[in-house]
Amino acid sequence: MSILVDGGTRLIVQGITGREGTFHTEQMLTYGTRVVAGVTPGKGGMSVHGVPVYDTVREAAEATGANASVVFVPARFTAAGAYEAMEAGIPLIMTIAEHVPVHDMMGVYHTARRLGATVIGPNSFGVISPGRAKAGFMAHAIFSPGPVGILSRSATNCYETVYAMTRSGIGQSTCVGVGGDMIPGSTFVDLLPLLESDPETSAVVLIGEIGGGEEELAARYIVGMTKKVVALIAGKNAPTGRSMGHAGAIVSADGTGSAARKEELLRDAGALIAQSTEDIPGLLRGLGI
Amino acid sequence: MSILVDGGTRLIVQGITGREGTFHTEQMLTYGTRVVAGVTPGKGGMSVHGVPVYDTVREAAEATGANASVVFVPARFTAAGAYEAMEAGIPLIMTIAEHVPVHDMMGVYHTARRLGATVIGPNSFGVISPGRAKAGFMAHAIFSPGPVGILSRSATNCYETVYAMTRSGIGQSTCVGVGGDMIPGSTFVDLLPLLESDPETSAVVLIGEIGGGEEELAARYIVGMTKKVVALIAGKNAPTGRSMGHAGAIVSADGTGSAARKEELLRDAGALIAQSTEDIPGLLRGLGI
Amino acid sequence: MDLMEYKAKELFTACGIDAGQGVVIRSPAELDALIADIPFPAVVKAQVPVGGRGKAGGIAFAANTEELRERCVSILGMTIRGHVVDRVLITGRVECAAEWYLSILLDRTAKRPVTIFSPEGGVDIEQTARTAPERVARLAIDPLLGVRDYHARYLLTSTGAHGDPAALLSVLRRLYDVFIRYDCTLCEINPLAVTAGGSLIALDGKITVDDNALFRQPEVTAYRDSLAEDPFVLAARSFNFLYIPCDAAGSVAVMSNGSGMIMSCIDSLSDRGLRVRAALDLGGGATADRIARGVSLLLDDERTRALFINIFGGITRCDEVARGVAGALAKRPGDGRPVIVRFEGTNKREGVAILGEIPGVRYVEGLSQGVDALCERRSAL
Amino acid sequence: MDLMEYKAKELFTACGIDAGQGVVIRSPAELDALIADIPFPAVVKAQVPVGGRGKAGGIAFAANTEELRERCVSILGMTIRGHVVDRVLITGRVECAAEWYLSILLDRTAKRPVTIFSPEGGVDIEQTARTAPERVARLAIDPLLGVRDYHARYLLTSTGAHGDPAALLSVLRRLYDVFIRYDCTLCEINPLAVTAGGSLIALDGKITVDDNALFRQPEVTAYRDSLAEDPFVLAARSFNFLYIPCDAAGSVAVMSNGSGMIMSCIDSLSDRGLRVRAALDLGGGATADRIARGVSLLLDDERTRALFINIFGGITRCDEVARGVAGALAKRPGDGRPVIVRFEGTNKREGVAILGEIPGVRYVEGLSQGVDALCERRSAL
Repeated sequence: MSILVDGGTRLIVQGITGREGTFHTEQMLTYGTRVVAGVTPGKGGMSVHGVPVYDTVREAAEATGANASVVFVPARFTAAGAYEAMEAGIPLIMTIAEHVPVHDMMGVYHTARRLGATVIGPNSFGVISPGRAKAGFMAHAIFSPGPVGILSRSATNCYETVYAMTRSGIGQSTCVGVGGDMIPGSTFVDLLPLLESDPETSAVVLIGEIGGGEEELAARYIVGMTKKVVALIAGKNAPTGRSMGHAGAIVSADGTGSAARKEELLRDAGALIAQSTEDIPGLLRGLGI
Repeated sequence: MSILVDGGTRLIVQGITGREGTFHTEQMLTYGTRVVAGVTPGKGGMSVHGVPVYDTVREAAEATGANASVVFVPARFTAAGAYEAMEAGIPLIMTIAEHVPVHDMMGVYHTARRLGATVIGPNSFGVISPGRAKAGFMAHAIFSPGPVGILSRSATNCYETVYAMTRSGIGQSTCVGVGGDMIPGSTFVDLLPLLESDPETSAVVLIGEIGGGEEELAARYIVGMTKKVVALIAGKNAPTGRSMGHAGAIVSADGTGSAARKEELLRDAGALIAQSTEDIPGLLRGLGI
Repeated sequence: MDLMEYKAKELFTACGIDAGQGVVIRSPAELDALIADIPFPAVVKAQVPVGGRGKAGGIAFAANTEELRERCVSILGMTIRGHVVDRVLITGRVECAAEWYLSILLDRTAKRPVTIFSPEGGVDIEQTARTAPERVARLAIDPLLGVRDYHARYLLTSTGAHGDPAALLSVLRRLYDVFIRYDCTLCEINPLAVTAGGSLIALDGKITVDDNALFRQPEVTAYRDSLAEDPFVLAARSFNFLYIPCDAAGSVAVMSNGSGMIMSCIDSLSDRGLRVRAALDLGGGATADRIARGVSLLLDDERTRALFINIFGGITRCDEVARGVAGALAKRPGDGRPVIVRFEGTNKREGVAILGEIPGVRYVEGLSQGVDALCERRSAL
Repeated sequence: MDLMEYKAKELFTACGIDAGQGVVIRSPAELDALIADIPFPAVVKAQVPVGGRGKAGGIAFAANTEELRERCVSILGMTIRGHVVDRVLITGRVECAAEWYLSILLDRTAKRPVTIFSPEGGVDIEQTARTAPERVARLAIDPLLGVRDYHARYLLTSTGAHGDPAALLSVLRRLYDVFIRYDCTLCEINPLAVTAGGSLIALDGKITVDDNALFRQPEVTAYRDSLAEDPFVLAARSFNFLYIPCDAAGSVAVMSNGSGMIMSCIDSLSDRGLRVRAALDLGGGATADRIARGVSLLLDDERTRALFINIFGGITRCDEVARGVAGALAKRPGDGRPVIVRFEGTNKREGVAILGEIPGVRYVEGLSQGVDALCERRSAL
């Protein structure tokens, strides 16, 4: 099964004629993803690596029956791209760019809920179900199919974890780049239920960070999960009150959002706490994975 | 059971210190409705017929646990009243005023769906579950408890129907003034499922009008209903293209929204078509009511 | 209410849409003062709130001043589908490379605005939708998101139109501004001219404004007040009644308290072959005084041959109704036209007693009895 | 970024909030030209982007010109919580009947703005929330509905505040305008003075603007560029790197490609007692040229005693990393400070080979091996 993307995914690439869009379209096609259409305003009628390009997402969707889109456009146009996909009825939208204004994402977040769309990211590598399909820019060579679902606010920490897991022979069902921004389109609690009910996922790795309250909310959900969770919280020693690049990673003065608090709540909820990405394969082995 | 309002309804009256608000608060209390709070800006601390008045709906709701509100304020303030109630988390809101601008209601309609509230009206007498509770200004003396649910776009045609039914010994489970405006907060298809699943409702009377497409949508739903429906469409001979007071009652040039089309679709869906309100008791009797 | 072309263009212009330049005159005498501003060749267009002006001869071209004067003389005073032309719009003629269609209207069923576009403008859009549906695009506008750039792109590419998406986007955004700012249920530009240089100009326009929003639309209200309207409509408006002219050849007037009831009355009368001239909606809770005003207003129309009053008294009390009827008729001794009254509800008994004292008034039980009573008098109607 | 009081007040004023009048000076010499505009008694306030100015002596009153000059001389140049005061705000003193607190901030968990109000302003709001929670109201603002009149009413009546709802509504609406227009994550007025006449004046203000939105906030960007900032931060910004000063007493610099990885590096180093001076985030897909710039930037800081480079090469290629390191060190012959490199991913083998040729560079497999390598050199750090 896996979640979000798989062999049934019919993907649109928004911004397909851009440098990143073109490169990663080829990468996604190579990986076996069914990229059915691209969108670039004014470039309708072209084709990129054999993928037909349309002027609008609506036309692309009407022509191809696409059911997902990955938005490879610069940060300042990312919200507009997400709105276009949502209004065209695309149910799953991956947003990639770093540095999307948080007010833009506030609008996207509430619109997605209103229109029933799932938005992943921004500041995300996308989503990959190893061996099946990927929608995003992740370096797919390190991923391997298997029983562990991963949700990560950090791309690099996810790569480290996946790399360590794959070397240890532990594969992944689906890895989702939740993104590290203050307001992601989907949060841990939005995605954990999908992994919980995915028959091919046996355990979950949750890679969080300081700042915000998403790990705290995740802890509440984890209490009722049947699947075991291994969690890592990055940023324990980050300077307080300073941006760590992910706008989200700001430790508030009073300790909410702190690594200690997040770890405590996750531990109390039954999750195993990793101190570094290198610990994760061992902890998963301990769970019988 | 009945639907929407009953003995468990804890009602707020917005605009309780106005002439209409005060009068109908007394009427509702007399009818046995649990009016738990009133709201008028600047009048917090007063009481009206023993009902405490608050400055805001949020305070009224926090203090009394209210679960419904009836908005007795002029048309130009009706949307603001509905927004205040929705933001305070009130799940059921009756709006009464005639002549609410349709753009105001467009906003209220979509906000209600987003926030999970049910808005009834405007241009509505409200909702009454005879013998239990009423929220609105209907002349309650003509209503009687019984097995027939009524949804009506017109107050006067509903009164005529109820009067005829009551004289014939046929009572009502709940009567809802859907309102005759172009965009009502709730339409027939929003409310029919409630009557369909109400164990105390055995049949449904649907009083529609020319204009719009709500009767057409209702016809589609009625096909799958277990309960029989008697429908009346008013305005067969209304002048085309002219407002009949209900902004909604405009026959479009091409015949959509026409009485003939609505009757045809409803008949095909299995509804019995009444030619006048006076026919309705007889048709209900024919159904074994 | 439906705005005439010139008023629609004024609102377009206020929101930044190029609707050309023009002058409105109500009499040929006004031409002299304006003639210097009029570019030739000019177009003279009858201003009426209905379509079909062209076929009715309400649009004419003028190459020079003399022709212009002649056209104005012939068009002013013309009657087009029941509307007397009391003003014309004079504009310069625009050369265009293409004529598009663009509108935004309220989709009642979807409860949101919808925009309709076609590169085949200048003709009836419904006809284009039938003959070349692939040339007509229809797109819902999410009221919480408004107009977005991809809407304009979609309208163009999905209909195979050739044009600048940015130019269409600009007009669409502004038309949506008109739609929102003036509480419209319809804003239509047809044709939207595309000039050789790619500019877009609204050559004709139609706007319908929500009557319920006039309280916050002073500009539209002022326009309405400038119109020569049915004197009964005006009188009713001054008393805050809703007066609905129905069948100009009809002879029965109907008074009731709610539009649903009025529709039911008209339906019942029509089913029996009686023709309703006009209906008056009292609204809820009318007093004797207001009832009397309504009765007088309907009887002031000499072509009303009978009056049918049908009230379901919830808030309105039956004795007030009866007193109102009595008061109005007391001022019209010997009028002789039949007044049939039916009411139900609060204080009915007192009301019936009062009615019994008034000559020419007949009380009936129920709507169908009222219709029967009128049918008995059919020969006099 | 956090704006200083005077800049916050400028944005308040731009949106119609009364924030009083004031002048900003950077040196006492500027006083002469402005003295005529300054009302006495005056207040001199150090401008720093942190709280606690009052306790630190950064706020003083002046009854006359001489006192004012003295206060400016003593405050300018002061260091408050690590910030050198390079500008002061001089305002007239405002008499007030009450001091309220009002803010709008982004609630990350609810994903919407929230407004906080208290009639007990002028003090730390968190303290009021602890000692008198019934005097602090917190209300979510629905971003699709904005500020509504009942919000202001609720803030007042639910906290037992005495005041005009319309006046508070006006300030709240405008503060929300500031919040939206300037892409804020926090807009705070504390205290919001209530004058004897009931007017509301922002006596102090704090604004945090989303760094990611600076591209559309030219006014805020200009302000940022006026600040005396860490030269390494400025240099990194000019190359579009993110430079994060960490522990001023630290000696290890970290370079990586992603904030998550940077946090993990800092965590691993800190766990072993190593102190990180600064971190540099390359972002994705850095070329050899950019890598070299980053290395140079970190080594330009003489208090950096060792450099740890940790790259997970997905888009970034390992051979590019190695070439970048080689290029940077080639320009610093005999530098001698250890550079520990760990990378993983595309073209790793080629990268390792290149690194092998560079004196002073050590390649390690994995993050923890890198930390071990630094620990071995602990004595030199």
